[in-house]
Amino acid sequence: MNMFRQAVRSFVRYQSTTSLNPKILPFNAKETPIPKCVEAVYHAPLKIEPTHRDLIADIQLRSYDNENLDFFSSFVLRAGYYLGIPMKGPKPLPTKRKRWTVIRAPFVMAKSKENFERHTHARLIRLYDCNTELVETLLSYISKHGISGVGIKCNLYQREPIDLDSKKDGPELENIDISSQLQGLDDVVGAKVVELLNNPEFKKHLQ
Amino acid sequence: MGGFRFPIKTKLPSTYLNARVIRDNFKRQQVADNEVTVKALKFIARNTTLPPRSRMEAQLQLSVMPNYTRMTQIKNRCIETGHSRSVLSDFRLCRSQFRELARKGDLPGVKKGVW
Amino acid sequence: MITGASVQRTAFFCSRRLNSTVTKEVATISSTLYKDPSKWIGLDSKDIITLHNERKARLGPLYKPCEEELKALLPTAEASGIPAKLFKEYYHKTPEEVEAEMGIARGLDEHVNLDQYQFDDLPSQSQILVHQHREQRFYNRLAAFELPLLAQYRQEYKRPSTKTHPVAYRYTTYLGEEHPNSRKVVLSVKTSDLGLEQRELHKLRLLAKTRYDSTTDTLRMSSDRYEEPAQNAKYLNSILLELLKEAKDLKDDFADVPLDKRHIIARQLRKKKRGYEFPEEWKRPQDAPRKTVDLVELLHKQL
Amino acid sequence: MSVPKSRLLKLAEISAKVFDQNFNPTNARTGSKILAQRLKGPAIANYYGNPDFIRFKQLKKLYPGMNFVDEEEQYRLTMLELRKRRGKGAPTKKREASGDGKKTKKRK
Repeated sequence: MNMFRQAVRSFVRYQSTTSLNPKILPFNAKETPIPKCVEAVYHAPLKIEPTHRDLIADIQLRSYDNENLDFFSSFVLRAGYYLGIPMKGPKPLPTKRKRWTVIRAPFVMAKSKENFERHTHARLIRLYDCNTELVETLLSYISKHGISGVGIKCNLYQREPIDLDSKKDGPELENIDISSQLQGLDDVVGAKVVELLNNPEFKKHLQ
Repeated sequence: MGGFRFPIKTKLPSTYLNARVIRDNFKRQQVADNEVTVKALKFIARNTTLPPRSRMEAQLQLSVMPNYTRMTQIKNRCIETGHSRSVLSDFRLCRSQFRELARKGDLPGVKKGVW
Repeated sequence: MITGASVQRTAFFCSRRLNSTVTKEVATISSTLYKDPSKWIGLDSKDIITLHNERKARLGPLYKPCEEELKALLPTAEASGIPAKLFKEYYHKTPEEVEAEMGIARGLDEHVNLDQYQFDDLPSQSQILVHQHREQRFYNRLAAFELPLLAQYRQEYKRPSTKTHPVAYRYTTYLGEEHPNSRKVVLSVKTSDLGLEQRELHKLRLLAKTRYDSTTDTLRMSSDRYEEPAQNAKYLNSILLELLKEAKDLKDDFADVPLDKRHIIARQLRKKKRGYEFPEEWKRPQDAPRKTVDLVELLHKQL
Repeated sequence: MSVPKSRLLKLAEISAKVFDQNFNPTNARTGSKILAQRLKGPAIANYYGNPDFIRFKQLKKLYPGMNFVDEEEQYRLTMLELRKRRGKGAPTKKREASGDGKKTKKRK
């Protein structure tokens, strides 16, 4: 069954890197020339060469199966190309394998067991030399057309001056006060300790 | 339908239900609610810089607390069958349920392990 | 039987569900007439029907069938060819009963025909394949026609100079799911860009301890103490400012204390090493095995 | 060239102050480790998932028109039926076991 799927899949996937083979085209190429962007779909995604090579963001795509993963990472590259973001190709990160071994029988029979495993495939796409708003537009477009079974994580590197408050256009940073009363996640327990110590039973011991 | 079987009324889980699962769920809710007080009391009890009497007081309050607020009372149970032994925490399933669902293909990404 | 059904259907429509557009021309009849049906007797059937509908629409849930209305509506029933007895019967029935009787299940759309599988369609395995194929064609169409439209959002890259924007904050976003790690923000800065002179820099590096990596000359610290990344960023920034203030007052500039590099050595030890070469000085050509038989010569002689 | 310990301690103190950390040169057991631990409460509490997840009864109330089949209930009924066929069903209540036990004894 799997072999059948591979055979069909290879035919179905049009991204051949070789030049466009007229036999594939469903019509006669001479009479009706096809537009460039349509022809580009038949080839591997184009990429822009980064000039300054400052890393702006890196997108990591993870999935349990690499069919959708490869297909979607090439889609991300195409979107980035049209947005004018220089990107470095989908670098395959090491596949993480997780295994579980379980006794087959419901009772006793510990000799016969069964192994299960799950492969997490990962691809890394690096974005260079672009404004962070552009990265956000790319991310919103990708999340709008997300393919099923592929998780996306994006690290965004934002360059700021030494003193954040001096930035004029940072309204949301002003009203975020991080004064001491605002509790961090692990200050919650500290606050409870203070409250307990103020209780009468503890107070009389503390004098 | 009569009072709740435990001192504080809690919502029943939406997964498979039996007496043990309900009890475990009640304890989990109580542990989560009291976690901050337990940690605070433990900090006071363990803090050698505080006067010994207040440390004793904290230790006393800690030991007086009901045992459904203890972290050790919680047991991971299978959400399909409520079975408590050999539960895989990645899937919260016991081994037989895990095997059945894995073979059926209901667990995303889990395949027969062949290497 | 069929005629019976069709008659039922028309009676049903006539008594309960005339389309609401009819109520639009209510202006011609005086507005309060709909309230008491006894006055409707004389009017022609079209007006009676509009009044009937208006009464239903106005009263809504309070609407109750009443005798005078039945008497008024009877002539209209004969006009549209429905026997009076049948009309009376349906007049007193609520729409639900009529529907149940006629087998129209509310909520279940009629056109959903869940009939048997007559082996005239692809099995489910190939349905999945067809679905995947369809999905890929969808993405290919997007790539061919919609992606070029993204070109309008292109922007010129305004490169922030390291003089004015030396500090880099790393934010992580997980598309489509909440993740505890999305709170975390990492601040990294090249200490040489901070605009401090030598003694201050030394003190800063000392204070940073393991947060400073001398091989790449970067100060790196992170925080996920607060709920929102912006809060964490601001917190990190306040720490950085305090660190700079501390480094600037040189009352005690710790010049005698050297930089501690143990954490860098440990990190390098942990790294998996690759690309070993055989050191030159280890080579001992003199011990290399000497050639006893000169094969080429031997072959040459034999040929 | 060794550096006196006091200098290092002074440096550590300033660094702790700057980075908002506890400075504990004598390693006194203050128990601050307990404060630093992350809270596991929420993860423990929703081990069994969201309790307000829709149940079969609510489904029936939401869509009265549709008739739903509750698989678990269906399974339970079929198993009960099978057990009955094999004669393993619930035992029928014996008449004398009920209230008027005394009268039947006298009649014999």
